[in-house]
Amino acid sequence: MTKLIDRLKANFRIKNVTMQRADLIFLTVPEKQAVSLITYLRNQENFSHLVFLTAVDWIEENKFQLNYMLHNHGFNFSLGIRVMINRQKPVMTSIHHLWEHASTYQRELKEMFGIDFPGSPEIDQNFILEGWEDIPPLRRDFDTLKYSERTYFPRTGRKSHDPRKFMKSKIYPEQGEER
Amino acid sequence: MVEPIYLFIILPVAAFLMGSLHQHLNRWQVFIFFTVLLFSFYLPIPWLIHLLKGGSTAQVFTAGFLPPISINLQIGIEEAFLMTIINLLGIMGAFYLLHHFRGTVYGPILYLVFIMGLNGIIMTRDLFNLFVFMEITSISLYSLITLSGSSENLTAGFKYIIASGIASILFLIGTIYLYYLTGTLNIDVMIASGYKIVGPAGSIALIMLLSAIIVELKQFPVNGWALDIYTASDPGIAAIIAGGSSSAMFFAAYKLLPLWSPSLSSIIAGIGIMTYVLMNLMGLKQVKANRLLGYSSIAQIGLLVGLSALLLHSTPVTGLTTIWIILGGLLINHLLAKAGLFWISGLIKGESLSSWSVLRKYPSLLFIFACLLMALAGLPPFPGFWVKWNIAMQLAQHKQFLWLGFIMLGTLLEAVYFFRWFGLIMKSELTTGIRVRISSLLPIFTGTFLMFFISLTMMNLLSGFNFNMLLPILIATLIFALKLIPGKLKALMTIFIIMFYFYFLLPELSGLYRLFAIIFFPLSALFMIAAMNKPGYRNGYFELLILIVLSLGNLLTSHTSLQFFYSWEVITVATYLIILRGVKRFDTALLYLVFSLAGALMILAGFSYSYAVTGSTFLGILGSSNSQITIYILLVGGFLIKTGAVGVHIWLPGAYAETEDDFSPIISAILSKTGILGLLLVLLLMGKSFAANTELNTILGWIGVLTAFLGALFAIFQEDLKYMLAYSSMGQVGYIVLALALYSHLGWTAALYLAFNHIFFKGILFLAAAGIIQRLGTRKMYEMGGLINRMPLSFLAVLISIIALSGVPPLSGFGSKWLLYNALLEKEWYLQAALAFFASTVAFLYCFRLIHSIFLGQEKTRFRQVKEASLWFLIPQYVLIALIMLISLFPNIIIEPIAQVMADFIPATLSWEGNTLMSSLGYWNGNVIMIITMGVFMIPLIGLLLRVRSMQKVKQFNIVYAAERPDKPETTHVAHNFFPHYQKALGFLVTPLVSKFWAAVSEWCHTIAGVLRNIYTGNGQTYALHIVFMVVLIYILAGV
Amino acid sequence: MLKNQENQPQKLANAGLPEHEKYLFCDARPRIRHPFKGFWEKFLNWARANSIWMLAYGTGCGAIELRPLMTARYDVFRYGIAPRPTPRQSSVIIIGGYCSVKTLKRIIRSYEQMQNPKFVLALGSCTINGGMYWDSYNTINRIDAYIPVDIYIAGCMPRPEAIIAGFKKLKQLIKSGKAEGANLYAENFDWYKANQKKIIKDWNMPDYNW
Amino acid sequence: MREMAFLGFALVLLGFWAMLTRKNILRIIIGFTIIDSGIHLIIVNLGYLPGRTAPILEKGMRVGDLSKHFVDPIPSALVLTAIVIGLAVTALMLVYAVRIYERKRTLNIDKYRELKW
Amino acid sequence: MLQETVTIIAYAFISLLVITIYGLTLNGLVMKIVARVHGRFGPPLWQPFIDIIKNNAKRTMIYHGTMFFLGPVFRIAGGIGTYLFIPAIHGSEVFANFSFSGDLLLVMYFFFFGQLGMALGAGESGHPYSAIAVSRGLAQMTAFEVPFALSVISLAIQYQTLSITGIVSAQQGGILHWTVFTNPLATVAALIALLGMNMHSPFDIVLAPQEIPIGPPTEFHSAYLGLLQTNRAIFNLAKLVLFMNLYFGGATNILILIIKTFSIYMLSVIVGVSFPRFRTEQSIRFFLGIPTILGILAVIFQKL
Repeated sequence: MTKLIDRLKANFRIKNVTMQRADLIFLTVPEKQAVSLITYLRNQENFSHLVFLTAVDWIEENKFQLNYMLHNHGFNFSLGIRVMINRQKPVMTSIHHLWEHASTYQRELKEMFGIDFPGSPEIDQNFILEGWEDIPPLRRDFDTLKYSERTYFPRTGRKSHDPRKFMKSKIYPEQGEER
Repeated sequence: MVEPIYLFIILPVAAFLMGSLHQHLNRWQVFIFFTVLLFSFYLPIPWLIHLLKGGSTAQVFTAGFLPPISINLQIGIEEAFLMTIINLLGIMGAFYLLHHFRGTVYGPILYLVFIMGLNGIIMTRDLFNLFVFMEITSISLYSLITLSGSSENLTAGFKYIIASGIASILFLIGTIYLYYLTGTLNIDVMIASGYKIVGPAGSIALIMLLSAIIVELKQFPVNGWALDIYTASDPGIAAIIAGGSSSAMFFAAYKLLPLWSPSLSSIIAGIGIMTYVLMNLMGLKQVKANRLLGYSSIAQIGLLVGLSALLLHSTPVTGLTTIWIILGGLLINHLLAKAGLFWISGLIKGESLSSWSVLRKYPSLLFIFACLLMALAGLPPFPGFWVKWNIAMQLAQHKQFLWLGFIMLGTLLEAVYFFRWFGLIMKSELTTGIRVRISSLLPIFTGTFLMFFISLTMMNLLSGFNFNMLLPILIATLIFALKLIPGKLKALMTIFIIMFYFYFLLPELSGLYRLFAIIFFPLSALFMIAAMNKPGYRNGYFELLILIVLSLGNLLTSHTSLQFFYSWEVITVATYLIILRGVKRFDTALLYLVFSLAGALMILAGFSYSYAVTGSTFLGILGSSNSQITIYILLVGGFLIKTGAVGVHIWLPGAYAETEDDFSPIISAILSKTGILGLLLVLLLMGKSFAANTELNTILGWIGVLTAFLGALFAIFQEDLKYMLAYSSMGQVGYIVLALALYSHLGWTAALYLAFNHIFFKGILFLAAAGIIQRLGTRKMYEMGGLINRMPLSFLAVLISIIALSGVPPLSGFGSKWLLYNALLEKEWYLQAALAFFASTVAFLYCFRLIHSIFLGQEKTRFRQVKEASLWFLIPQYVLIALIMLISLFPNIIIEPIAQVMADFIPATLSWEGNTLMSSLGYWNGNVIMIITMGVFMIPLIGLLLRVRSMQKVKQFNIVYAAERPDKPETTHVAHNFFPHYQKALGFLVTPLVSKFWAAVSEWCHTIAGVLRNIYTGNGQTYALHIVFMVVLIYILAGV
Repeated sequence: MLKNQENQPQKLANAGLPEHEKYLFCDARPRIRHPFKGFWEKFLNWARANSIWMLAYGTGCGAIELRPLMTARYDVFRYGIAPRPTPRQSSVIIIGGYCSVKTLKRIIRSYEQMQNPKFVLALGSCTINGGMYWDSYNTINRIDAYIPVDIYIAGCMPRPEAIIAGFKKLKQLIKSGKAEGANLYAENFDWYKANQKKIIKDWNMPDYNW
Repeated sequence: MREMAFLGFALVLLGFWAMLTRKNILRIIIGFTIIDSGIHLIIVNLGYLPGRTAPILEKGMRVGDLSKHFVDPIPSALVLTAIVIGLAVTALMLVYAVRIYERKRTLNIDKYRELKW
Repeated sequence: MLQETVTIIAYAFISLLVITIYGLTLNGLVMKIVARVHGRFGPPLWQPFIDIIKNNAKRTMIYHGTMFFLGPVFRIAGGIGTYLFIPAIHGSEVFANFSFSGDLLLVMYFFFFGQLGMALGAGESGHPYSAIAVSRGLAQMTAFEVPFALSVISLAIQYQTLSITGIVSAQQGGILHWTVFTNPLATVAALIALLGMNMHSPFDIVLAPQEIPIGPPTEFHSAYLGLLQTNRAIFNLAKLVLFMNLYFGGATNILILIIKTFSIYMLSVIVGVSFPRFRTEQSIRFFLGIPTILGILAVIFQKL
């Protein structure tokens, strides 16, 4: 696999190569080179399977991290590609032309993070949230509790427990509240 | 009486004068030209009158000697007749050519010489003189052709010269050897001394002569040059060639007929009839109008030649009238019609068939054109029809069935390309190129009028004048003349006329005929109410309808098979025209016509065979004991085509569905019953001992039940409303055929009861469809939906009629089913009964689909504003509903008369006990069933009505849904491809094998024609080679 | 007994629908249907209680607990309870656990399409107060703000036994004539609608799904 | 005189050969005239009876004997007519040839095939 | 005359009442039996009655239009009508119903009356599933009518009558006179057709609750559904009585009627609980296959 990484390094500006497991490597690639790298992997290196496409909100760095997980069934090997994009204007090139189902992930990202993928099919349609009007809910600056309290009708008198402690106190009351 | 010899003096003298003095004559030239032509026209007339009065044939001897030294001319009745006609054509042609001759002096001169030559060919009795006259006509024709002087013209003329030159060489050699053998040139003497024509020299001489004649007659395959002439020369000239020259040449051949040995004679017959068939076949591929006319001309002459050889030589026909009617009639028919067509072609600028569509702008010309086509196709009321009838009768009488078959095939092919042409004219894009001149129109109109007149004479000769037979045409023409009456008034007039005719007709009819009269007249008058709905003049529609309906009456009153067949063909043609009016593409109408004509030809064959066996055309005896199977097959086959039985049904859906919406009920409900009438008549007239026992009835029954089944099966897969109804009609008529085939009292009662029922419900359905289509502007059912709220009255009508159709009690449909199954079981046709039952359940499918797709389900947004169907459509529907309700409640009022009528023919097995109908197997009380059904319906209904206060009326999208609400009505309405599973399970049964088969037949016909016509390479030398080959072939065939 | 209906506007605005679709939906208000009085109503209630057809519509994770009800082990059929595939014919809808906004829309549709009298059985703590999703951006906290609930069954998830117990309680309510959720809904229709519309932003359906 | 008849036939066949094989229409016309000549020979030959003279009335001939002295006059008459007709036809053909040549600038008969089928 | 008419109608009402009660009980019984087969207790025997009461006790109803309203009425009229045209008990005046007004053909065609009305009602509801189910139901119906029709024809040959009373009286006089023994092929063909008619599994794709909620009655509820359920009992029993009359010697008293109809019904119940579902085209092919051949053979054997 190191050979693969070497080959990739020859052509792409690859950073932060981390070997997660024996069959899983993560690497980071600049936004500009991401799609060409994925295309290369798909066409030349037989990474025929897009396992998922997700995002991470690095609000402190003002970045979104996109994770493309590709899988090579021949070697049973997965490759995670991290792409850092701007958080203020989150736009990324769509890869729905490589895998049709990528458009579904992209719709989800659009809805949940507000990352736009111009040209992706039905990108502007509702995915799960019908008629969502607030900021995308999976961004870290979205306060879900406040939203919930504001929007729904919280039943008063609700008590929250730490499940672990609570169950322990219920099941082993003799041990007392603490430990 | 003027001596005919003057013809040969005055014409050349006038020609000479005009030629030499043309600078001085100026305007007088035209005067002289026409005076001379008038003279030549006048000359034979006193002779004709004289001879018709019984005068003797006159001989004119030139130079005072008797033959063989001198030349003699003969003017007998045939000559006088033909000369009159040809000279008349000469005048008309001259009139037409007037503008063509303007500026040239040679034209009229050559024309006069040409006319003289034609007269000479007709009159001369001298072989060499015949040659001379032939050359005279040829040379004048060569010159006439060059007058317009285009390069096509010249090359065509050159080919003509080559062929004609070879012909004259052959003629000359033949003549001289005949002279050598017989010592005379006089035809009569030669014929009398025919025993001298022996040995190789004799037969070769005859073959040469014959070949020359065949070339001159333009028979297959030595006619490539003739086609070019027809194509290239000026239409006026072509008309004269087709009409005059060919006729004269035919007469020359006719004169020489007794000369041939029997084997040669049959070769002539063969060549003639083959020419007829093959030319018509090759005509299929033609796209140029003039060339097509050329093909047709040659074919007609071929028919004449073949028939003359067949009728006069091998099997001499007794009765001059018949020969007159066949040969004379055919000749006149061809001469006038073809000349007329060529003349019309001169008016039209374009070459192709479709460029004639400009005629649409001139209805009178179009009318003439249609008349001429019909005349050529042998359809009534033109001379061709009587000829066709007589040909069939005569050939059958002489057992020439093979030839008869070929001739019928040719007729059918001819009808195909002519009516395809007509359809093309009616339906292709309107062109503009036409030049109309009075001088051109006059001969055209005169010719057509003449044809009518002659047809009338022939009608008189043949069947005795029967005013009734003419009445429909007269009335229709009369109404046609009243052009500016608005459509509604015309519709009203039509209804009145139909009812009047019915009023006068009814007392004359009895029994069965009366029942059919009730089907034909009041019910079609009822359907006519729907026609009031359409605005505008609708020229032609009502006229044709009157023609159809009144002819239906004539069908019932006809006593001879000729009268029957006449009315039958009138109905066919009128229906074709009316379908053509309505359809968007002409091929549906053409398909109808072709199949109907084929059916009519089968009927004709059946009648003629019957005539051959019994010697009578009286409708009352059909065939004798040993011929009945053939007659049965022919007649039943013919009528089955009309009913649209499976295998020959492909014309039906298109014709029923594509025609105008208010004609569909008439054609499907009423006109389909003509086939039933025919079948019933056949079964009745064949004689009980045969018809009741023949195994063929079983086959007929199977055809009927298969039609019922497949009709229903086809219907359920239709997306088009009218196509579905059309296939449904096919299926329902299949039941009637099945019931008829039973040949039992119960069966026939069932058949007529079914027939009445079918008229009622199919009338309603088609009328309702018409109303819906008018409002919606679409015929696709899946585009409709939810119309129950917009058109409740139509919905109710359709509901009632589909209940009646599917045979669900308590409505009248069940009665018909009950009668049918009882009859089937009584006759022990068990498997048929099972299949019929299956078919009726399948019918249930399309019934539901019909009402669901249109009226139930989701209403479409674009049809929210539609209104209830027009009142004019609803009135007849509700009258019919009242009738259905009446006969559902009291079935006896209709079953009883039918059963009584049928009891005249077959002992009754149906009995009554009060209102209960008893058959040998079961019983049925329509009245009580109706009451009980009403009762059990009312009780829950009242129960439900009590809850009505707690009900909320909701809108169309208030249906059960949770996940996604309906998007739009178009996607929520389930209607398209409504029975996909049926398609999967039984779809293989509806593979259009029959359509494919007929398409292949058509394809092969065209392919063969395409291959065959390659012999006409356009090279004059090839044509010369053809002649050589033909001579050799005749030599081999003659077996010398 | 309940508010007079004449004062309310008879027609609903159906403002959520585009203009060209309004004609496709009924715009009548739901009305209060008064029960009969006396023995007759008792008899009818008995029948209603003994023939409970539940809408077979799994709205949440709790739907998995409904399946065992029909098996041989629990056999709710013996209480006259049967699943029914269409809301038109059902008399009880079971809210099977946590309820997102998206699901709520479907629940409202299904509930409104059922016929009076109709009952609601809510399963699990999520329906009561949001349960473990109490702070989720997309899970509503209490279902009774949107449709009238007859019985809550607590638990995460309640076992089939608990559900049967709930059904028994429901039966008692029905028999005693207290399960008038449908009329409650009609009476407080505007309140319920306002609550529903507050969270369902793309209200692309009629105000009352008949 | 049988030779004359054979010659006639030979001419006819020769003419036919020319008509059927030559492409130049002038040659075809010539072929046609050759056939004509052949036929004339045949006709004359048929009427010829050995030992008789031409059917021309001279002084001193008795009408009754005419048929014994003369050859059959009819073929001769026919030949005369046929020659005239043949001449006319030939003339016409040549006219055609000229005018076709004017239009098409070719005498090859294969080129005259705009009309076919 | 009047008295006679009143008597006949009164008898018909009695007959109808008895058969309705029996029919509903039979449904309950079958549910019970199915439950026992599953190892459950199952609903009480009278559950169908409660269901009907409950459905009629619904306070609100909606209607989509006239035909929607009339659909269930048509349906139950079809059911009642079919039953009333069949003589239920041989020799009984009360249970002779209106069989004097028509023969077997009438009954066979009256089957369609209810189907048509129901189909129309379902159609007007505008629900796509209703239309799909109707399409399936009608298609399946056409198929199973074929073996049934053949079987009836075979009977008509055998007994030379189409009168049901006539067929029943011809079977009197011992168990071996029953059609099931004298004409087994026809019986088998018809019984297979009965499976389709009863729309039990494997021929229940029409209802297919999991796929197209419940088929034609998707939109029907409250009192409509009450009517439909009542009809289900009556129509079901009408078919059973017909089959009993045609193939199993009829009944001379109510007890025999109950026993025989129950046994016939059990056949389709047993088949129903033990077979999975056919797709529509499969069931069409099935009915047009072996059962039809059996029917044809039955006809041929009778004709010989």
